[in-house]
Amino acid sequence: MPRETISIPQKLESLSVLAPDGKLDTDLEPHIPDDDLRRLYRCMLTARRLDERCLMLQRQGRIGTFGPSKGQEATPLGVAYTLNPDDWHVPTFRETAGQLWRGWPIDTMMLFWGGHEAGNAVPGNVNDLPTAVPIASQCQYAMGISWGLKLKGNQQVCAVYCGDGGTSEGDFHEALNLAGVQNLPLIMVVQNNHWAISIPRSAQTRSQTIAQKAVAYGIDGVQVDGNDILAVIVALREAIEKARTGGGPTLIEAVTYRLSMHTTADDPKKYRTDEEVSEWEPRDPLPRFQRYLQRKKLLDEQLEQELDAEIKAELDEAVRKYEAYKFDPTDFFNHMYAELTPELREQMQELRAYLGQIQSAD
Amino acid sequence: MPRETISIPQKLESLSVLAPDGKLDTDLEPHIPDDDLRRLYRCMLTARRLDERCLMLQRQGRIGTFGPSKGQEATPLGVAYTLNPDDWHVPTFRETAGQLWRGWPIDTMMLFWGGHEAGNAVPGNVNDLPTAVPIASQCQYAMGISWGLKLKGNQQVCAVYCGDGGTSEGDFHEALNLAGVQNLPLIMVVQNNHWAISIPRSAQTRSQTIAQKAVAYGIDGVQVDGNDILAVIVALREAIEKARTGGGPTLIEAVTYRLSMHTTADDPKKYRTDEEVSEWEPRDPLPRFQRYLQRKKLLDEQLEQELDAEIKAELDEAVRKYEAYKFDPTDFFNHMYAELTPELREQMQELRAYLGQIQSAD
Amino acid sequence: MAQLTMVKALNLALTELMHADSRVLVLGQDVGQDEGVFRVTEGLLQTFGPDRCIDTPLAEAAIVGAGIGLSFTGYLPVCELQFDGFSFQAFHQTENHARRFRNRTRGRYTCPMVIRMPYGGGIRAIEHHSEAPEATYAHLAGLKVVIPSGPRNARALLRSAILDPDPVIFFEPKAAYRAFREEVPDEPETMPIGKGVVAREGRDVTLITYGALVRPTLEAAEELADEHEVDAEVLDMLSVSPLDGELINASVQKTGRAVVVHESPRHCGVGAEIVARIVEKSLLYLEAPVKRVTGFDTIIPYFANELTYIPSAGRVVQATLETMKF
Amino acid sequence: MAQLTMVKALNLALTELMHADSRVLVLGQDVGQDEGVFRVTEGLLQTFGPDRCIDTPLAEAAIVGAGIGLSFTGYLPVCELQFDGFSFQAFHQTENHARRFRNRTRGRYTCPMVIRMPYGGGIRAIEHHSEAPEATYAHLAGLKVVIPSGPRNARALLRSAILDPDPVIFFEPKAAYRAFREEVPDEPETMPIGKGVVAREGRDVTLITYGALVRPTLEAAEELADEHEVDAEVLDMLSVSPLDGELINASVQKTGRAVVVHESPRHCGVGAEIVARIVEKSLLYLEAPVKRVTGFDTIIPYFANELTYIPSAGRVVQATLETMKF
Ligand SMILES: Cc1ncc(C[n+]2csc(CCOP(=O)(O)OP(=O)(O)O)c2C)c(N)n1
Ligand SMILES: Cc1ncc(C[n+]2csc(CCOP(=O)(O)OP(=O)(O)O)c2C)c(N)n1
Ligand SMILES: [Mg+2]
Ligand SMILES: [Mg+2]
Repeated sequence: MPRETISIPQKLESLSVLAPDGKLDTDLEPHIPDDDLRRLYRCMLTARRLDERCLMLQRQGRIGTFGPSKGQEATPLGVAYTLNPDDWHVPTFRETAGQLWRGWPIDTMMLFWGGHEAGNAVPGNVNDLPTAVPIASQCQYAMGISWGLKLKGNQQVCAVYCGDGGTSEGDFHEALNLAGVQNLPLIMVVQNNHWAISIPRSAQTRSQTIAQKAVAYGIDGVQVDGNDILAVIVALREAIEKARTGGGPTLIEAVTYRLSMHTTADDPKKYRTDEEVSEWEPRDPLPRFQRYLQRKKLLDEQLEQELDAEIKAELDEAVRKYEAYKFDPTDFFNHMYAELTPELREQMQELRAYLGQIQSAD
Repeated sequence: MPRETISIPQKLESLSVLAPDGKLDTDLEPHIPDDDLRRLYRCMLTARRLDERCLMLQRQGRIGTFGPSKGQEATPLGVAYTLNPDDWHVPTFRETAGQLWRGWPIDTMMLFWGGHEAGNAVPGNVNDLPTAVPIASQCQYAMGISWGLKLKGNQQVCAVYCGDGGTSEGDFHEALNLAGVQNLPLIMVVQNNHWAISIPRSAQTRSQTIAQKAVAYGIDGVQVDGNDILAVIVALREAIEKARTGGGPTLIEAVTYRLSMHTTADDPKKYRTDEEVSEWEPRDPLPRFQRYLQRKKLLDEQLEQELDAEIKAELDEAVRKYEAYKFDPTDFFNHMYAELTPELREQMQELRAYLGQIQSAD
Repeated sequence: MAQLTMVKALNLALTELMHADSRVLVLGQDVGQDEGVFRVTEGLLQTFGPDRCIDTPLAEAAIVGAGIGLSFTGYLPVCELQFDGFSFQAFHQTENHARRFRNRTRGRYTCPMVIRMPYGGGIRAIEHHSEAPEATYAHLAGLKVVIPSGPRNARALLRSAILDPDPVIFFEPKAAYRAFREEVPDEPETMPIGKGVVAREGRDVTLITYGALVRPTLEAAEELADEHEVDAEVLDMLSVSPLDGELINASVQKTGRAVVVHESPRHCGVGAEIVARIVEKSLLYLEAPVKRVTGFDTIIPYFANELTYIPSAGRVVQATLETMKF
Repeated sequence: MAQLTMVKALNLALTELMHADSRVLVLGQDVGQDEGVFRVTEGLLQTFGPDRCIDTPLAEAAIVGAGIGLSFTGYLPVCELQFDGFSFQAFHQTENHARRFRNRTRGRYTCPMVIRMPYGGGIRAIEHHSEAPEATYAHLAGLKVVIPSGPRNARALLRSAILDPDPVIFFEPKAAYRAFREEVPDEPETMPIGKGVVAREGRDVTLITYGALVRPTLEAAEELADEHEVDAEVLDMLSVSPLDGELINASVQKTGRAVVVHESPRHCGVGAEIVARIVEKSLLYLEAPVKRVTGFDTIIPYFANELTYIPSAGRVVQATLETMKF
């Protein structure tokens, strides 16, 4: 037949487990030990409270511009939960909940928003990358990491995040294409939160889903309810299992919503309606997961109060540590190369002389 | 159903009209006036002979490195034939046949391979871009051109070419994504000739077809036999019609084969078998189109001989003109800005002084 | 006459020209509904509609590439890149094409486009939001590279840049966006691209700078005059390609001493080019080495420490006194 | 001892280190079956297999990005970019990440990678195949930028670059790839990155250059000696970042005169930095302005005319004589 329809062999599916209304698909419900469920809830709650605290600190001028992740806690938390510590976790900049699960100290995260390189201090026991600022650029080094993991036999996998806006960048395309060709253990998690600053998802790309972009690379694509941590865990477990057994990369679109501003420098009222936001509030992952635990009798009033108190104390302590942080203003010269170059030594001396002089001046 | 398959609404099809064995799909056969068929054949033949002549000139050191397009004449010729002169034709570097149809003088094309900017002299009556060297980079300005055309009401469309290798570049992705979002009158013709220098199509991307990459952008994708000029014309007429009526972009994968070396600097024996090449020879677009015309009684021995003689004369004349080309070695300063900057004027004088001196010296 | 910040002055220049010339388009990320993350495109979508003030997907190379193609079809595109640190995502389109098409086609196709971007540090932003890559662009023949220092010249230079028949990289010093206001005349102004100005006349030493550092350099000049009896001339280059060598050498031949000030790294920076120009034309006038007060050859520190890196009036004073003592 | 071309010498360096250190990988377009378009990777696929000599799709940013990620997992990647003119497609990965990760993570993650590319003009290639972007990379703190001039130092410097704990941009002068052979010792050699060498001793003037222009500069020096009684010292910088300022100033303090020679454009080029370094440390020794014999501030002409653009021995002689007469 000289005119034929081309059919796509790869898996391309959408997935949800725990509906916003609490309806649960018990066939798909992942097995998670009760204790893990409690720890996951605690982590999600901590991420939310940390978000609120950072907004306050920013308003008080105690940190700089801050990018909240309110409403997007379920996806990175679900991802981080399914990874092993020695798997690689490559965030962009809205994966606070995942980083907390991976063991990032809260004060370290505050140091990042406070304008200190120390905010990138990766905990020693995990293979995490720090926040990536240039959109989608992290896809490329995550691809490279997963390449290294493949060369070592796929014992570990690499999960990387990107936003819906990030899918428009060349880096997203090049990285996934190479991951496909080389059959790399890479899990690309696109947090489709429907906005890239003021650009709505619909103006970012004409494809009906982000998941279907997998077709361009001949790999599997899954669209998952990103506010449904159970669905995220199911999707990740399948993708990770596949990657570990040499099945290659998966593109996962986590459908979620940025409930807060893009950053504290942003005013969402300029480009989106309150109605839209309130439509999404009922799908907030936190109360949804909370109700799930309540139904399982893993949460009660008292436990919630204890949690709140603990988390508040943790945050207070983190702020104290963050604000007690001291640094040598000329230390930055020491980290450009393994060894200071002659030029840098000279420039460092030049700066130290000047700083010494103005100190002695006043 | 919490686990659903995602279906793709866009058109994704493959198309062929005139099979290698001469079998013709008369339902799909496009209407082309006899005189056009003759002119098309003449142009295809000229492209082939020009290719052969340039290889000879290169071996004799009369031009520099040359990139043949032997075996790929049908696609650009079919594209150029379906475009209006005021439509935009944006080649990469294997579209000789299309450029000839658009009216590019043969000696101009020789000037390009001979190392002269004059080789980019676009004929006055067409909206053509010159050869693009950085792979896939042309996709971006072609997208911009089609954007301008949309702003002017889609009276004109823009056809741009890219290779199978080029589809791996970020530029290909960004351009098609934006064209989709903005619904631009852009026709992206990927000449899938199965090789990117030594990299086979299979190592370039894991997707089964290039056409299916359209799914990533929510636009139509068509895979056409690129050695079947009739199929190319059918596919282009549909895509152009759609674009002119505001239907937006189409991705067309033209399946073809590079019968010759990548460039005269390349040795294909290093990476592909003669068997593979000989498998493709029967699908050569030139004899295929020749037989089509013969069956239509539009070609006979005598006409063929006349054609050969005419084309040879044209090529001889072009070589003469090319080799008679003279230029001012300091002229290049004049084309950096609308006006010479003070620095450039100084540097130009510096160079002229030096050239004058060495001339008087010998 | 109105008292405007640089942001408002730039917005005025865009609004004026979009009214006057329908070929002028603005495109970039968040330039429409959001009016630009710094609000430079305020009101443009409302006034000129979505065909002339265009929000793009998140793809810098596509923004610049689109600008090139739009140029070919007769438009005067003004591309906004959201931050200097992300202009590198489009670097190949700028280097491979925007700067080359006039030469490549001997003028058949040209790129009368402007690539605007917020420039430099000092606004307490995260990594990649405080770069100063002017030398990187100035080294690319075929581009012009403009860096205004205040509201009035920003408005005039942006107009000149948009009307310029060649591609212009237009760096907008973030630290000067809202730091101060200036009288801006009601009538549109232009300024010649490639010419600097004397920001302060002086006899003893020439301080050569541009962008946001013009103000601290002027402060330094005042301190030098008040406390050290040094009468410094301050040059505001306004453009680093073309670079106004005549202005520089005329001043240095008068003063015999020079200090170059910029926030970008020193190695292979614009400061080096300025020194080379001085040596080529004014060696025999030089009474002291030309000092470079610049950013250091490091990544600019995260913002808690960025002011240690960006040259200050104090560092300029110190370097100038050393130059005087030499 | 073997007589090798630079291509063979580079291939030797790669082969030696891939044998010695299993962390070394080579990746790029056509580096495998095709053995590189210039054959620098000859035999590597056959000897080390497709896991260590890896053909990639056509995507420069992915090649560099992959190199960064491979570094994090313990490899020493050698990325080949097919031509300097296409390194800009990867420029954002180099600028945003390769050069920054050590600083960003205070050493937790580093990029001990090499980005190799054919460099410069003179081989009658089409547009974008003859660029000389060393200043563009030298301006980026965190990178080292190396440019060998001959087979022996190419082999030694490539070894040093691969073993270097930081990212190195390794420019291979195309014009020197096969132009001549040199004795290359059997034992692997390294050379310190950031140090230049005296290619010819002289008393009267210092000619400072690197890459493919070392040979024409040496020819110029011979002509100056034979026909003009000028005894020129020739410095081969070998690396433009770090730049060996000590070597430059020691020589200029001896000769009192200098001419800088490079094929890249003049404006904001490495030559300007060299002049600035001389002025900072040796002003009082200078008996004449430092001349810059460089590529012009244009696109390099298409190859029929490229030799008009690339500095020749003749242009060096002329400039040196003017410098001597000053
Ligand atoms: C290469 C690049 N361009 C522009 C920016 C400025 N910027 C920061 S976040 C952002 C929007 C990102 O949208 P998306 O990828 O959807 O992530 P989200 O903010 O929604 O989490 C932009 C444009 C950037 N950081 N990097
Ligand atoms: C950005 C860029 N990278 C590398 C090259 C070198 N190069 C020239 S042609 C080519 C292969 C192109 O393959 P494809 O896109 O399939 O086109 P084809 O040569 O098959 O027509 C390469 C790698 C280039 N010209 N531009
Ligand atoms: Mg988003
Ligand atoms: Mg191909």
